[in-house]
Amino acid sequence: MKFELRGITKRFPGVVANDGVNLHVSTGEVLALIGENGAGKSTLMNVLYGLYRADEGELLIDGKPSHFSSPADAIAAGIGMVHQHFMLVPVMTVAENVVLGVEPTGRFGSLDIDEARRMVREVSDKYSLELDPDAVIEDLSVGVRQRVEIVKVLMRDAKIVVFDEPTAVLTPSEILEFFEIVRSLVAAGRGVIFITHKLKEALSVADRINVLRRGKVVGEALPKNTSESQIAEMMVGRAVQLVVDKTEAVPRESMLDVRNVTVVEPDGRVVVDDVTFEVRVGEIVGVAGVQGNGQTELVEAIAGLRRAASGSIVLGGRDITTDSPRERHEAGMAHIPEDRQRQGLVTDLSIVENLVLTRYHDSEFSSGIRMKWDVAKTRAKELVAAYDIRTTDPAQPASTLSGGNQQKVIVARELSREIRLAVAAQPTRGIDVGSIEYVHAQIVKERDAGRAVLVVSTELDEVMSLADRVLVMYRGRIVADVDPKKVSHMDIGLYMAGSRPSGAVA
Amino acid sequence: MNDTLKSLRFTLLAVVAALFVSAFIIVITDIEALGNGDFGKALSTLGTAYWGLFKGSFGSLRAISNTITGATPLLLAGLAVSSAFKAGLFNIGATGQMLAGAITGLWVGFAFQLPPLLHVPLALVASAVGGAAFGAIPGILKARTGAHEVITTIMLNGIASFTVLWLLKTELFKREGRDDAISKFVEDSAKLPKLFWFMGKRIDLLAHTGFVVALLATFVFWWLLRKTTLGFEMQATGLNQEAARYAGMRTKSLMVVSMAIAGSFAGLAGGTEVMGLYGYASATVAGDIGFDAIAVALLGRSTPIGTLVSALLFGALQAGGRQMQVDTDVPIDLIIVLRALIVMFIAAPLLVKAMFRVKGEVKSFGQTFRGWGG
Amino acid sequence: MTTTQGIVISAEQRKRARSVGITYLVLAAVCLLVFTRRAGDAGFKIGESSQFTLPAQGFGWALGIVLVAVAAGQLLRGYGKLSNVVLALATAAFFMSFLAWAAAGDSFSFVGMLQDTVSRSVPITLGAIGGILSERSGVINISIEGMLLAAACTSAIGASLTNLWIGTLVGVLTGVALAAVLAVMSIRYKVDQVIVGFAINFFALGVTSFVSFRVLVPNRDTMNNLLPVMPIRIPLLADIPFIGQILFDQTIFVYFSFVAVALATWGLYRTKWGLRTRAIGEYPRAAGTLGVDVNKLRYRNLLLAGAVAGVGGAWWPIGIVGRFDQNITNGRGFIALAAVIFGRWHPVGALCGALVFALSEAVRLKIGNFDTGIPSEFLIMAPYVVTIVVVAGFIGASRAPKAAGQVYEDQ
Amino acid sequence: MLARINKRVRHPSYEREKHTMRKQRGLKSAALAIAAFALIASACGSDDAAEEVTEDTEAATEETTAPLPGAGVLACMVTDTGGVDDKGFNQISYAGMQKAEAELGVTIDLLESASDADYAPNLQSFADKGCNITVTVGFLLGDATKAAAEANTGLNYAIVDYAYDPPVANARGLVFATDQPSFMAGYLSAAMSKSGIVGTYGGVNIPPVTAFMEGFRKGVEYYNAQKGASVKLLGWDGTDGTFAGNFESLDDGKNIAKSQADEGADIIFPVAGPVGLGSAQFALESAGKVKIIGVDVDMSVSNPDAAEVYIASVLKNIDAAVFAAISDVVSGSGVTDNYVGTLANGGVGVAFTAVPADLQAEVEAIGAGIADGSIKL
Repeated sequence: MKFELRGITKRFPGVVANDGVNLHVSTGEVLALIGENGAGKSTLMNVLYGLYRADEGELLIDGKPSHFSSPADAIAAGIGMVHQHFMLVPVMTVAENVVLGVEPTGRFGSLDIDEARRMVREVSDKYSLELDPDAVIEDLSVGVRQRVEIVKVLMRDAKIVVFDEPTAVLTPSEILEFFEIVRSLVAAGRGVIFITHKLKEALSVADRINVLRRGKVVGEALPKNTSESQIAEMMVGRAVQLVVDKTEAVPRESMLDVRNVTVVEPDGRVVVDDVTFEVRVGEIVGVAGVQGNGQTELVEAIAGLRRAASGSIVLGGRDITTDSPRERHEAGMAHIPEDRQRQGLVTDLSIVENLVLTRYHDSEFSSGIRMKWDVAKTRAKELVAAYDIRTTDPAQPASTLSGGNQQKVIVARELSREIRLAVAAQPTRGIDVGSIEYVHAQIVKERDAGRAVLVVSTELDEVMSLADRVLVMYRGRIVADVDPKKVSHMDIGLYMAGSRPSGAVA
Repeated sequence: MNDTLKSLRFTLLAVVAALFVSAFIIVITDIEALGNGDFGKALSTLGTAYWGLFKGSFGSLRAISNTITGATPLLLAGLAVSSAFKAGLFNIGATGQMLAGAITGLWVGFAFQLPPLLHVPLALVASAVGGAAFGAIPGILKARTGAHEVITTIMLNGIASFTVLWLLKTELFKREGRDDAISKFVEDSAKLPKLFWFMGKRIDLLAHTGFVVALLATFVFWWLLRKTTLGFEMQATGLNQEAARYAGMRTKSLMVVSMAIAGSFAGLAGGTEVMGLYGYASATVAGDIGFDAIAVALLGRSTPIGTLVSALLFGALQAGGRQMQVDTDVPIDLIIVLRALIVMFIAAPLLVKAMFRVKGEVKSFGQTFRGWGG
Repeated sequence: MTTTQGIVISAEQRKRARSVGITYLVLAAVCLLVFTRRAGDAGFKIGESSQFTLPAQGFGWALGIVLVAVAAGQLLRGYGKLSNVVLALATAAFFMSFLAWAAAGDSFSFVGMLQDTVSRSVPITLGAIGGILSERSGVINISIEGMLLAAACTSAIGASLTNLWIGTLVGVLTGVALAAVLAVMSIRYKVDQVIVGFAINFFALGVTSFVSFRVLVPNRDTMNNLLPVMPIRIPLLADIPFIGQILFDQTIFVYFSFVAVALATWGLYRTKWGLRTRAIGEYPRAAGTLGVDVNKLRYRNLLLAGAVAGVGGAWWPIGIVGRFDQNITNGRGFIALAAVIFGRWHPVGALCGALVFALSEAVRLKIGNFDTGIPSEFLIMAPYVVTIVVVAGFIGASRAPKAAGQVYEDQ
Repeated sequence: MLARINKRVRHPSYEREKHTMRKQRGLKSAALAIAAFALIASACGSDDAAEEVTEDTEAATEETTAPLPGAGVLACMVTDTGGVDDKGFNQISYAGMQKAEAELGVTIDLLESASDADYAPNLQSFADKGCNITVTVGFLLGDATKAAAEANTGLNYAIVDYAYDPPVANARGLVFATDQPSFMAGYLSAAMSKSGIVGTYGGVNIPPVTAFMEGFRKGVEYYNAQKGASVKLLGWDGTDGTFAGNFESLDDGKNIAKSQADEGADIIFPVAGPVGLGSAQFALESAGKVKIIGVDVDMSVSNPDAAEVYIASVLKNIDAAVFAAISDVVSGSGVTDNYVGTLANGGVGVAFTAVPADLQAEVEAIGAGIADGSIKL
């Protein structure tokens, strides 16, 4: 089967997301579609999947023009899609999620859940995906959830499988496993479209690579005769730096001292288990780990959003274990939360308001009761300029900004004051390359200005290139404390997966 | 065409659509006339009814006074709903809070002998405090146990109205010489002056300075939202509770404070009715105002100006509905229908657009209540 | 270096355990200080001629002491998995002690009280199922009250003009029509669901009052006059002592509400339709990307919800009183909404909520016969207080269908 | 809606659907309608234009009837929030108005109140219209009616269920000693009960309701004292008892009746307006086991579908009192004093429906005793 898109154009109010895109893929091959965040990859795939209707262009299956007006049509035509944000209902089981839409039924339309379980087992055994059909999605790790998505697609007998940023949340070893799955799919006669912004992955798994920039296909390459930097340049439109530019760290006195901290969920699960570490002035400590291994909770405990069940947290000599988030903030802690839109911003409020969201009570911005909005506005203008936040008017709601610019708002707010410790969780998740560079540079600048920095990220590359020291978390514990220059990605990956590289000393 | 004009046009079209549907209801329920095939008669009833609606709301000084009188408690109670909406809370309990404020204001109104300059403000403060205390209860329940305010406020309304009924029969509140569930009068010194006092003996002009209190409250609400740290915290919490918590705001205390503020507005609504309109309290003093206030707030999109305008519109409908009743035999219940339709059409610009074949982009009404949370 | 992810008792659990313990102490105090104040045996009639008696004072003392012990156990070591069972038993015993106190030296029909409870729960249950069906599909349904009221009005007219079956059908169609308004406005025109819901409530209240005044009052004999259905004794089952009388000697509406609860539960959790419905209420995009037509299913479910609520509305004229009157539903639709939340969007939970509310209504009417010194106004409030206490004390924050209230954009 | 749970705190009531009522209003509207276009045409006229036209057309309507003493007299009524179709005191009062229209030839007009805030404006509308007498209904209108009377000394007022102390020169309070006939009903019920248990309940715990219940209780006690019996009363103990909490939920009435019947009551006296109709429905379904005492009017007449369940009704002749007040205005004798309806003046009474003759005589004798003061309540 050959699947082809011709001259696809999709416009949103004020943006042309896809501009005359042409591409094709056949069964038995892997096409990598690579581009920055915002280049229009996901829009294109949603057009392909019948979720969006293209304004112009056509879609051909084996040369015949076709038309998808809903995902049902796409599914029927043999297209399957694993979305970047998993399309799984968290409160339902694996089997329920997998059969949704193609439910096996018994008498009176009753759901044959045994049959559903059997189907899940069958497919997951065939591709050795190891799924428990009765597990509830919200209890599963991200990697397992992705396998559920893959089973969903396979169950519908997709000829062409689209993966939208599938590796963003996986560990290096899981990524390798994932590549295995992709290869086995191709071997089984399916075609794969693999959407990513990670060059290495595209190069290692794809048969062909298409590069998308600003809604247009700007080039096609074959992995065997292209280099990483060539593709990168195509992607960004200029030469980019792939490493973080920083000098050797000169750590000084301890700023953050976390001692034997344990965090317990309301239902009694221990999510952070007796964690001890310190962050010194002038160093960036990175916390690596697969999502869901306690990093989130650890950060929340440090930021005061959760109470540690035991242990102590000391900031610059002051015990802040029981302090409120605001007291910690006032003691000089900056916090860039992991979920920009849910935790970092109130997107319906203006950029000005978001820039003072954590600082409105400072005497600079309020007199205790009254807000000094004129001061806030002036300050916002300065920050918009200083942090290169792309907006026409800071009075606009933050929701009008792109992801990268939203993140800059948070960075500007948190780092533009006298701080002693910066805690950044997933500081570059889902933002474009330009913004990533910018945010990294800001973090290094903070370090060099004599602050302690704690960076938590599930992107191993990010932690390895940014941090001066890397801690690896696994099941709520810190299982490694290493110098990123002295260990390989693969070794850290092993720590993240709960095992130990051979010859390593714990 | 600029935005204001466009939204004004939509509002007008929505009102027209509502009047049209109500007209249909008036005509088809005129069974007798239709039975006689007297379609013209049914239509003329309609003309008289709508003319009365206008005449009774804006046709004379008295009509305007009646509109203001009706709008006063609607505005204050509307602010109670709007302010809670702003903080992400759905306050169905304005009725109960009004009753609480009516009772505390009433008590200060009759239990003390003070000069008016002291007595009136004191009684107003008392009603605000009474409403605030009662309003805080669902806030506390939600903050401490997670009990949803939609349930607790509905239940508290029932609790308030029967508590008031019981209180009115106690020696403390009962009017001497009467067995009825009706309270003592407040002292003259605690009565709110009439709004049109300068018109001398016109006792038909019922509008009282409670309207001024309501306007001030609207201003306070605006000031709170726009100028204060508390208002900023309320809005941030209302729009994104998690982000507010991450920003170090004490979202649970804010729930309580927001509900108390909402309650104080509703309490003032009860207090001004007692001190400005009735001079006493009965178990029905809050009527359906707390409920209508939800429509006022929804219509006004919870903004200070919007709440003011929709309270005036509802006050006008109430006053006009009375005149309509004087002029025809169309029952005053029609006003409830008309209100429902206006709310519906104003909230559905897409529908109005389709009905009147208006071209161009429509700004959606936006969302007031973000699911059940939890 | 192996790690184990352990389970310990969290601070929240400890806090909750402590507050449950304190609750036991409060209950014990009420038992000892209040329920021991009235002497005499309380007779609980459980059949035509059978009854059991509880010595009010003795029971109060005994239960008070037991509750102190239970509280001690709770505070010192807790009951683990049994804690909910213990709580349920303690609450039930406390309730019996309360009844014994109220009826000390007298007797009352316990079985009649429970029979009333079941009968009264019907419109609340059916309204709540209407609420669950729409909220499970992702549409907030504030308009249950309006649907009940409008259906009550039209089914009275329909049944008066024709027969009870057609009357019920008219009520069902009315519920469907209002649900269609909710559906079209919230799905097609993307109006805020709460606003539409409220508008429907106002509309139903206004129109039914208006119609009542302009049409029903002048044509009372022909248009608002019918004989409601009689209870149907189910053979054999109704002969079971106690239970039979409570559950199986009721009107068809009661049986329908049981069936509706069972069907809704089975449908939601055991069928293809239910799986899709829960999916579109929780995460519609997930279902949408799998080819489920989210908005179409929402339409269908809303209409179904309206139909069930329509039967609930028909209960007033056809199931119990034989006529319609202005505002006859008197806020029961809002109680149904509370039952939805109380029952955590589960039909059986909602039924329990409806029963708790109906039970407290039935109890307060019984208590009115005894000289307990509680003012009648406070007895009338009892169902509201009970609802608050149960929701705040036992339910707490509940997890709503995530997508309820959100517009689903097809494209 | 729940907000309305206690909105309609109104009075004991009954069931009487006047077919004529709609007709009269229909006639009026017909005339009105003819004028309506003219009215719209002259829309820019003064406020009063509409009212003048209205009056003219009403005058025109009257010309079709024979000249009666009340011709040219305008009698108006303002209801409380229950509305004129409340099957309660608003509706009975309106029946008195209609009687005056038919028999005295007065012109009548009506305004309903949707909330307490409507009372004063409605009274004002009628003052403007020059209503010779305005009848208001319910204690909640007491203060507003007094204010209107004092402001319009040339007009007359009457108010149902409220008495002015000190009296107001041009406003008559119409109150009723409902405990007197209720006493008779209590005696009657006690005598007729086979189970020895009777029940009563109210709509809301307010004096106009509890007066009936207290009279009933004393009647039962009187029977017990006289006959050495021990008939038990459910639902009212002299200070408190069972109340529906509203005047609207017929299903409450049915449930309360069932609840009391479960305790053995075989005669029930509901003092709760339409809620009582639910009790009658229960009695109907009980196949003769439970009987009902009607309230306000003869319920066996006004609720014919359930006529068989009523053994008697306690009468509160509001319509007659309203008629009398209008009649006094027509005759020019004015409405200075309060009116108290008693057994002695026929303002209250008992209608017997299914009572054995000897018992009826016995009860009537007790009534006579109350009327002449030989039996003290």
